[in-house]
Amino acid sequence: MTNQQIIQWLQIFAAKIEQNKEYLTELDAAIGDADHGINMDRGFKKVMSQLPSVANQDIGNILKTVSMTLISSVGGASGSLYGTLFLRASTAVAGKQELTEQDMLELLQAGLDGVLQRGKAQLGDKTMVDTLTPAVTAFRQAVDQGKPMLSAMEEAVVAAEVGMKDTIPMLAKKGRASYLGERSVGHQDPGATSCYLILKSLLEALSRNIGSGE
Amino acid sequence: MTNQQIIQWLQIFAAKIEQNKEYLTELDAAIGDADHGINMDRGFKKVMSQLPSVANQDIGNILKTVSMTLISSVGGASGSLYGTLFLRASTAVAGKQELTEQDMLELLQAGLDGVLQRGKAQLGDKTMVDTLTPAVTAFRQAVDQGKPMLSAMEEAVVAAEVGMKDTIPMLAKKGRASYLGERSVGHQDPGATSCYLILKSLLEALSRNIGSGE
Amino acid sequence: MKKLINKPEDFVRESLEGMASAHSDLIKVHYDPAFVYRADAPIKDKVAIISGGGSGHEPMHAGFVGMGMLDAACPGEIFTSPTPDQMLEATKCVDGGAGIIYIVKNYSGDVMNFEMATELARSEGIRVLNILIDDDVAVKDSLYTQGRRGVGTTVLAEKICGAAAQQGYNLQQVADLCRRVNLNGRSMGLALTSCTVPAKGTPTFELGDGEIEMGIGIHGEPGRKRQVLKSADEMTEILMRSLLEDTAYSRILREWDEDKGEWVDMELIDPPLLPGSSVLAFVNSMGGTPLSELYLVYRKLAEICEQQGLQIVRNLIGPYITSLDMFGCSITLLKLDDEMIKLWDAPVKTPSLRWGI
Amino acid sequence: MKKLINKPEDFVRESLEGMASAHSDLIKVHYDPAFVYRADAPIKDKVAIISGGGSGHEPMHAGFVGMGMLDAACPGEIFTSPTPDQMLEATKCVDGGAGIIYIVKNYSGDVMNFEMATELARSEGIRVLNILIDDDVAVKDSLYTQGRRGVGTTVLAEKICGAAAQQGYNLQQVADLCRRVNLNGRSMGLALTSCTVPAKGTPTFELGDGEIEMGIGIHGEPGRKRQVLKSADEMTEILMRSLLEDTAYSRILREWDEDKGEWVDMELIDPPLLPGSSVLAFVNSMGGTPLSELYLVYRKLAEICEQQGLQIVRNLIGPYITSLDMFGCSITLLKLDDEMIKLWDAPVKTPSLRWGI
Ligand SMILES: Nc1ncnc2c1ncn2[C@@H]1O[C@H](COP(=O)(O)OP(=O)(O)O)[C@@H](O)[C@H]1O
Ligand SMILES: Nc1ncnc2c1ncn2[C@@H]1O[C@H](COP(=O)(O)OP(=O)(O)O)[C@@H](O)[C@H]1O
Ligand SMILES: [Mg+2]
Ligand SMILES: [Mg+2]
Ligand SMILES: [Mg+2]
Ligand SMILES: [Mg+2]
Repeated sequence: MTNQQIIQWLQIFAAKIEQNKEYLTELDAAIGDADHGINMDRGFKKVMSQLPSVANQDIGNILKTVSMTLISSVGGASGSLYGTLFLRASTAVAGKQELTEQDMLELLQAGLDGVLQRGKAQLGDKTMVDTLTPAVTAFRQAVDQGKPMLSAMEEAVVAAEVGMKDTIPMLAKKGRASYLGERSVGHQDPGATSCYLILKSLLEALSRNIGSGE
Repeated sequence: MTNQQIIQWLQIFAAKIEQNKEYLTELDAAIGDADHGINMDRGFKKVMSQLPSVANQDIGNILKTVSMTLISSVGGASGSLYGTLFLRASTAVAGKQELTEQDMLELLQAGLDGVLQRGKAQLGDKTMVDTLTPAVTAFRQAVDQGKPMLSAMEEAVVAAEVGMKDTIPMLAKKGRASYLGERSVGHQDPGATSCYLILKSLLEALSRNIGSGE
Repeated sequence: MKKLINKPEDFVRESLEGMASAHSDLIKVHYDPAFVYRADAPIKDKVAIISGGGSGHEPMHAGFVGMGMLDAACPGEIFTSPTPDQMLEATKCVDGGAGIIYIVKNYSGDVMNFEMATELARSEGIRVLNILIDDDVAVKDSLYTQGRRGVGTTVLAEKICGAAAQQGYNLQQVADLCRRVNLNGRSMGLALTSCTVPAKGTPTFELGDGEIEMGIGIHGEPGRKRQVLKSADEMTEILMRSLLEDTAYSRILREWDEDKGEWVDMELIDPPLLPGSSVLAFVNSMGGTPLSELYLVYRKLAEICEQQGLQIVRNLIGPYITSLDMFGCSITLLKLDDEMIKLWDAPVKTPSLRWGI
Repeated sequence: MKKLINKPEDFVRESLEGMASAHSDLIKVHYDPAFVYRADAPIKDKVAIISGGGSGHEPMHAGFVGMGMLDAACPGEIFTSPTPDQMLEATKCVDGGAGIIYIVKNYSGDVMNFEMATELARSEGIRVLNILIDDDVAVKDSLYTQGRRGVGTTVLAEKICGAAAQQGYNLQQVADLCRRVNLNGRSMGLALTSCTVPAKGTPTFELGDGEIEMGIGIHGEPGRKRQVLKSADEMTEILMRSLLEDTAYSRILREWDEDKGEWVDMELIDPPLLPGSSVLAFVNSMGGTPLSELYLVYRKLAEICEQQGLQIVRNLIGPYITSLDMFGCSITLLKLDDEMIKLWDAPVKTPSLRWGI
């Protein structure tokens, strides 16, 4: 995956967030404070305005810029979590202009580890972790089986979608939804949803460039 | 008119006010502060509770008690105006056990004078004065023509009703409705309405006892 | 109606009971008739200041009873002026022998009931003067009508006159000052929603989603006209324009003449608000509008004052003279002189206004 | 949505501009990143107190910046915790060399962002401790969950710790005190209506005419359960029962360990609220509920405290920690010791809390 594809990934995600701003906010209204879509959209609009200045830098630097922008413009739980995710991811691929399957695995794993460390959520707590964890696991298995980036990512996204939907029956233990107790059951977690969208965008960025690739 | 009829008058009026509490309040909501029915009902409920203790006293004393009760329990514009009306009325018939047509005329005139002095409203200002003034004029004319109490009061009530309805197209110059300017036009004045009801009750008290009278 | 109340008819009394229990160091409450008074009243040889009016404007007036402001407040039923017996009892309770000022908002109910109280107190030999507040520029005509209403300037007059009385001004001096505050104060308000009177249970009026009432009083009554809700900046501009375009307003107010021993009509004219003046800017919430929005209004107001050459030297921002739960705001501009500034800054210690002590 | 705003995305900044212009004697505002700080900061050798959180809770926190309370406040977007760069800049701005306390409400967003700020400030050699407030008894379970939210006690902790810092307490002393205030404070709130976030434009949830949300936080999120709106007395009883029945609550909170130079988990347990205790009773409006209704709640609360042998020695009544325009209220009971009382009474001079000076 090239740094231009990384840029495309971020652009696709920013567009998806804009489209789904209200949807994410409604999800958050049900079990949170009705701002997740607004937060993410504010952050990724900012990211879009920052991207041109780093578009030609290495992938580590691009992701670091994303991280810093999110940290200083999103706020809330998602700001620190996505900020940390990109920060760790950027460190994992520091200096690279292109990513192999193994690099991508390290990027994803480092991002997930960052989220876990910052947020202390466990699988089943009804958070973005429930999307991210199965996705990283699926990606790792596919890569271990020698599958190429695109199909590994396809499997990751399938797992992510299952993980996202699995949050519906969960009782929240972390984040604002946890204050609702039993009433959090029956609603899909907004962060798990945006997290699915970010992986889906990654997949789209990869497949869109399949022709122009090597 | 006997002091027992006076008591009945007040009872009939108190009942009418209770029935029309919401109606008067709605009228006040349109051009005032939505409390005229509530105010009058509070006052006349209090009057009802005071009446037994003065039921056998002379009419002057009964009306004085009504006045004091209204003054200390109604508040607002109507509290001081109706309070003053009954105070002046009570002075006009001080010591009497029964009222002649002439006495009734003096009672009504004194009440009206009190309202005019306290409130400084003129005919056409869209207030209770617009009901009371034509009613007193009609009553005076009838009495001057030698008509008996009941028919004089019938004419007064007819004039009162006309006066009340005449407030609808008026532009208010006194009371809260005056703050509305042009927007006060097209609504019937609440105080003019309660004033019509008090005269109507007086008529009912007189006619109800027509058989038992002399 | 969604309110934290018990029975509507007990609302005013129970709210006073809560106040009494919360602020026993500052105030006491008398219940029948109802009035709130300074815990340390009467204060010998001090002019006493009494105000009152319908309830539903909290913290005004009861929340302003205490050192450096009111000696007593007479709360009526919701939006219904109190009765003369309340004022008379309050008057006797706080009379320190130096006379009493009634600060009265110019509504027919308040005016008439306070006039009756003045007559009653006078007949008992207590020197009472009643000064009317009529600062609401929304009401235009004054001849032969009720004239303007008393709104935001009332709060400022209570603070400033309260400080003067505390500092030993005599009865005529406090009366003169109060009249001066009234003549120099101008207010204008708007409503985004109606309010709901507990005893009625439904909103006094209905407003569409994008509508406001412009030029309202403080009793949930409709305003001068209905218009479209625009941005905070535009709404502020409209309010400010009404205040700034208000030229010398002349009206006849009735006051007690001590020498003649009777009511006399006085013609009073507002001095104009000229560039270069120092003002107190008071941005008031009608109850439901939160502080954050008031600061938006203040921001624009300050910009306009700057353009107009008005210098804001003091301000007050918050819910001080409200209409129950109404959303909306009012702006009051009070032209200040040095004496008023000094009195504004003087210590005050009441349940809802406190500084300097 | 009926609000006095311009563009939703400008709301927080414009509100800060209004504050800056209204209270330039007390506070200054830095815009990018956004924080509000004492006009006289930094104060040499004084521990500085910083708080922050999403906007929409006004006057908290920015309204509490000033002498005897906060040195700085970091406002986020509406209901969105601020970002670490805001806190870092505020920290550098008010650092007087004696260390900094972050008072943080226990929401995942606030906690994580303040933790990041702590790490950043520490890496620049500034001694920062962050103390969490988690006083909301509506949230029951604590193991493996986010635990309780920080609500009303936050205001009280800011006042009391602000006074302590002003009086020269050192960093560890202020931290210990803040922890003690948190452990002794308990809150419970209810909503009669939702609130409307400007950027969203519609109410966060819909409530039927006779319904309330019980056990809410301060972000317009639904509460623990929906129930029937009853009388003010009954609603107060339910809130008070939740507070009084709350037994020793144990949780694990993460704090920075200065000696170890890393985050450590501390187990903290609330001391019980026993009869005979002295308390501060804080009745708070969620924004739209007017003062008169708060006094009804206080009235019943005082009655219950009396029955339970709790002595109310201080109180605070008004809109201090709000959810925009939400109707509703919360009750906080803080068990006081003599030191806390002394610090509560100490002079404070901020835009929205002021006494003694
Ligand atoms: N401790 C945590 N660990 C992992 N994810 C979390 C945690 N807390 C919250 N989240 C995620 O953040 C999402 C909410 O983000 P957002 O609404 O932007 O922030 P806030 O809750 O501060 O308003 C939740 O849906 C959840 O997925
Ligand atoms: N100055 C006045 N002279 C005569 N009647 C008046 C005057 N002011 C008000 N009223 C009458 O009082 C009525 C309103 O009474 P009410 O609603 O009980 O008092 P308030 O206006 O104080 O709420 C008006 O409809 C009008 O008829
Ligand atoms: Mg959220
Ligand atoms: Mg009325
Ligand atoms: Mg009224
Ligand atoms: Mg949020």
